Amino acid sequence: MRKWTLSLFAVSVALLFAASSPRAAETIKIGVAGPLTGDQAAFGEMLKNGSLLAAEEWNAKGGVVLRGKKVKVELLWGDDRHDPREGVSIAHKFVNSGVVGVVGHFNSSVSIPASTVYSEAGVVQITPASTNPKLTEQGFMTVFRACGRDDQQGEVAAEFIKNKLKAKNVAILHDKTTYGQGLADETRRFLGRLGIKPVFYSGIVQGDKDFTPVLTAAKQKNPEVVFFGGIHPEAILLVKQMRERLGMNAAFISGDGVYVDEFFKIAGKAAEGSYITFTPDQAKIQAAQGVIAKHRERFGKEVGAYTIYSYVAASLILQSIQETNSTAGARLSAHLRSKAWNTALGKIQFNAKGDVLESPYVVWQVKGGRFVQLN
Amino acid sequence: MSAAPLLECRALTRRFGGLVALDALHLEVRPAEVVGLIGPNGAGKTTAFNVVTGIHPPTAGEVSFEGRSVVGLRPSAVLQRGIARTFQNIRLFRGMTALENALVGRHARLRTGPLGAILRSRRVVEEERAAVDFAMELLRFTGIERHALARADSLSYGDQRRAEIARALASEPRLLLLDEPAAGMNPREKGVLNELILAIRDRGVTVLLIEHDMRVVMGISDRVVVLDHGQKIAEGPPDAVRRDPRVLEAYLGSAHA
Amino acid sequence: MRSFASAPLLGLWFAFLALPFAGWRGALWTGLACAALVAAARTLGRVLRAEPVARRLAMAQEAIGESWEFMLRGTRDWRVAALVLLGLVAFPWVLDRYKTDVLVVAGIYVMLSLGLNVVVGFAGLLDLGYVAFYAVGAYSYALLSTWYGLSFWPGLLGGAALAAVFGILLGIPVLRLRGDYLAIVTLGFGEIIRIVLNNWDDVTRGPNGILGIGRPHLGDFRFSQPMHFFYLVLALCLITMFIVGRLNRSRIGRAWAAMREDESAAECMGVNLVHAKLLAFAFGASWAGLGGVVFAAKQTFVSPESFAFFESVIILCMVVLGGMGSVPGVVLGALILVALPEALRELTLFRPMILGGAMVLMMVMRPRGFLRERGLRLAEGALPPGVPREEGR
Amino acid sequence: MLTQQLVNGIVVGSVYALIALGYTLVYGILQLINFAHGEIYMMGAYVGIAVLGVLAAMGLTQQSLALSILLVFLVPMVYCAAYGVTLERVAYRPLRQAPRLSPLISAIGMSIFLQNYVQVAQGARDKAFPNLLSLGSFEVMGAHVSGLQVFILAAALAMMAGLQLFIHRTRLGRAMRATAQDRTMAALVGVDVNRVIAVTFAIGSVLAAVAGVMVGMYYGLVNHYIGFVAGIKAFTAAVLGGIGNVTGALVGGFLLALLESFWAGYVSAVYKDVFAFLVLVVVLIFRPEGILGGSTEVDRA
Repeated sequence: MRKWTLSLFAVSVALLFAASSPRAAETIKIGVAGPLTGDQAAFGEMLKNGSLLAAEEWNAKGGVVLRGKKVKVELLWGDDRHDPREGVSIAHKFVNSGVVGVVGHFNSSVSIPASTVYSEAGVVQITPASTNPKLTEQGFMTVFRACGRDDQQGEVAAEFIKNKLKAKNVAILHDKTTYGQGLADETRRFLGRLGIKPVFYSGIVQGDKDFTPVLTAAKQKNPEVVFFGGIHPEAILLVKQMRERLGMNAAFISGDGVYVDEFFKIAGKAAEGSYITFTPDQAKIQAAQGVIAKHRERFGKEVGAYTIYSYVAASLILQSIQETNSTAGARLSAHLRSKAWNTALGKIQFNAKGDVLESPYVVWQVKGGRFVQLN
Repeated sequence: MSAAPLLECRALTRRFGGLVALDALHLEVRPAEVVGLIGPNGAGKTTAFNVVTGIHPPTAGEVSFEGRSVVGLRPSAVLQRGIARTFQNIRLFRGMTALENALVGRHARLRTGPLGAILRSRRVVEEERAAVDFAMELLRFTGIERHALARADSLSYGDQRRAEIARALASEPRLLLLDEPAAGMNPREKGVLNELILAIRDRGVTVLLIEHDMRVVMGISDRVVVLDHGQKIAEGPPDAVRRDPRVLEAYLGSAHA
Repeated sequence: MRSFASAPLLGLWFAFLALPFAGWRGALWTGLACAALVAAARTLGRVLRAEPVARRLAMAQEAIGESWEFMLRGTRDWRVAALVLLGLVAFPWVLDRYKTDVLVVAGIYVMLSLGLNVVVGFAGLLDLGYVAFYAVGAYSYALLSTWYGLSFWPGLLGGAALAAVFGILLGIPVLRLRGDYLAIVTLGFGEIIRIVLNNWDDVTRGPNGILGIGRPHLGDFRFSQPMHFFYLVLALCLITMFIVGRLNRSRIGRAWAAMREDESAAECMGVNLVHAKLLAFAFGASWAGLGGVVFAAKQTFVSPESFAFFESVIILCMVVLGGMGSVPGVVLGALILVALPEALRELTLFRPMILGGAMVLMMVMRPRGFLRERGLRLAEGALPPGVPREEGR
Repeated sequence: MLTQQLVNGIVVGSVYALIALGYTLVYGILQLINFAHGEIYMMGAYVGIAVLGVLAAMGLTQQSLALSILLVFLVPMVYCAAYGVTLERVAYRPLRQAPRLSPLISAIGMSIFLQNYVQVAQGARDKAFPNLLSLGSFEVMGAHVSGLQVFILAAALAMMAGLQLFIHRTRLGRAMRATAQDRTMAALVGVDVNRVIAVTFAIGSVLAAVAGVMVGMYYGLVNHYIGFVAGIKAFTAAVLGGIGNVTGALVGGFLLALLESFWAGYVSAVYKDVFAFLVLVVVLIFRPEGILGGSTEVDRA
């Protein structure tokens, strides 16, 4: 009996010890966290590849110069499965393994709870993709954002609606997610500043298929523009149902969550002419060309939307380690805020909150079955 | 026959849709009696039990126990008043032991609440111990003590019937309703059952009994009530009822008449 | 299954079924895998059913069950209790932060599944919306903490109490419903709570969730490290196991079990179904609430997506897998389901699939879970000596 | 707006009703909520895409539209029937004598398994359902109606009529009704109960397949989780109409879809599901037998 008890105990302990314990090798550890597996694995891969390019670049030079010695860079992968709880677990894992900085996470809903752990442990976190303003509004010294914020995107959308589309009647829909509603609310706020009060504002249920009831209600208000905060599956259905079921011709405008080829591939004709706010065409950024070429060579495919952001995030952490000759989170955070950086995305300067100063959003349009950047 | 009735049904009626299962039934059971309730299939016997124990509310009429109405009470409250029953198709708690079954029967007589169960004071342990003693005594009384810790569904058919009786007795009822206790028993077991029922009466528990086996009913009943189509067609001492032509007709059908 | 078809035929059949999803190659592999699996399972089955092996297996199984119970009963022998406790207390010193954090999560799940076990395992009420109470606990503490600065300990009680109230609110309308209807209504209830949390922006801040939830304090000591939470959760788990075990082995536990076996017979035997059901709902809910408060305090952040339907399913799996109604079994189930995906991170994509398959397999092969419910529902010591023990239960 | 919302509700109602029939048929016979039924519907849509892919590769879609459409419906129907029968054989039949919670848990497990199998095999991203039929659209009383909507409603009604004929006019249908009344009794009078149950699952799955293909055509996009939501809604519809009652499933499906449509259009789009569930709870509390269901509760103490 006692023997059984002990062996059972041993098995359960062994299970917990299953993963390897951290090695004591002399490296600079950078954590890379995002949805590496599962339905958002494609985004996780962008984070992975971008950071990998940066790390390999530094290692090719022999490593980061720290206290007179060249130290190699080691990347640790953290798969958060876009689950906030996993994110916190990963954060503990990283802190425990002694990471100096973190590239990640991808989703705002994960980055935000994880940032508490990083901040408490004094670990620099640069997210390449979490656009929710709340992340940097928490007042954590250690949090940075290489990408834009939803409110910056909303501002671009609002100005486009007012100045380019010259619309007065705007309907706003969102998918009741952190991202979608955040984007919709920021757009509404900036529209308000420009003197436009949306004639219709409503959430929809993510995962639903039939949005004709709410679109019918919106149609009653004769909107010239329908703005949607959300991601592509709902956007496809919305635009299809607007055009094909209800015969609405209002302009459709949405955010970066819809910048996916499926949007025009599945929605077809219905998507034609839709607008999307997104980052500028990376092919047009001079500084990014090197990374794009290297990525093509290393991985045999084109960069994704967040690859270069991840590259920049990882590079910034490594560069500031070398420049401050320190791995202390407080010094790195201060240094990152202290100056303008020349990066693959052009000049970047962080403000006190950790956000980039310049709004990096422009408007794209679906033309002839592809996305085209408008000037 | 001067004692006040223990159980009294007045004009008790129960309809299921268009079907009249009980039709203005008058029924009296006096203390310390064994009353047999007989009648052909579908006569409304089990329905009468179900209405008395509160499973079905009566469509009309009145049921009083010890002078107070029990109409509208939940079955658990009826049991609390002192009426316990067994079931025609045995309904023991199959996954539990015979002892636990009896202890569930004792449920209504125990006081321990959730907090008591968690804190388990001396009083609670005493109560549990007394309950177990009482339950064991009943298992001994019904003759299945040695199966106390066996799962109910592992017991033989006859033992299951006895376990059900023990479970019902555990609530210290003053009236026990037995629904075909002899069904499926062999003659020897039936003999033991007869004695058990009489012993139950001797403990001071009044028994109202549905039974198809005439030898059991006629052998132990002080009085027999005959139902047909929800109506009482005869009532009296076993011998008188046995000879009643209406009873014969009900049982043997119009072909005989 | 034997009469169904031979292994190659079965392989062919499943290859046919998989064709539209897996393509030619995938279907081929599916077919081969199915045929091999069926053949292997049958051979294994034949071996396992052979007398000596079967006996030994039964013994091993018995031993595992007993050793778990022994561990539990060990709490009464102070030496064993001290040993086990020492082992548990030592965990965070042996493990790193991350693994300790995983253990904290596991502990919360242990509490949740023990609570659900009361509803499903003890009382036999299939609740598919259990996560709603978890959410109520988490959000009530999150709101009280961020609005009124309520500290953790009263928050713990408040969260549990509020969840219990919700449990009763759900319980009252569904009292009369049969098992499967109950399952659907509870599922609906769970979804309603999640949808409301996601949409009541003014109060719950909608999908953004609530940030900056207060950490627990003990005097001047502030809980922040996974290790601190480990001890908190460990204590709560032990208390839960103690309370749940005692409830089960009492008049109340017997009433629940009777109700689970046969509702209307239980009612006729004096069990007030209204009380028994509401008590089960309220008790199960309050434990979910407790777990929710701890979760909120550990995470310092709650959002509706943590309380999706799948969460209810996972907790139910823990209960079912471990053995419905058995306290040590449920603890085992919870630990397995948290530890397994950690050990098999690479298989994340397959995890839900494996989980679903395991549920089916479990029901078909061992509907009572790994560990059977055992022991009498009696206070220990209430059974007089000399009661003849018959062939095992 | 009113007519438009009516039109909006009708297609969704057809889908709900078709899936609800599967729940109702199985429940009528086994008193089991076939939780995995929604997944069969989802798989029907996927098989439809696969068939379209093959047809397009063979160039048949260009040559004969009618034959293509026939195959796009027929093949998923056959496949789903096979899925339904296998599902019953693997997950439910071994549990026919088990405690009542077991088959329900097994059903939930099967639902999770199938949903995630499809995710693993087909990827998590949305699948396009190529558009076959472009039937144009027209205006009726201020409402925009597309030809596809008319086609879907007609197809759904035809399926339901066929089901009614099957149940009331064929031997097998009679056996089904007998089994639903009393399984033991049916077995005693010589009905092969296992066969009847298998047929029931097959029929329910065929209807679900039709619903799946129609949804694919209508929305042009399919993913692995459409089965869960649709399944829950269809079950709600079945209960609303009176579970076990075939006409009830029809009535329930349309009623629920219309209620949802009006609620989403006039009151709140985000609380639509809350409303649907509340309707379910209220119906269960005040009329557990549903709108059309007779009292199926056999009084038995």
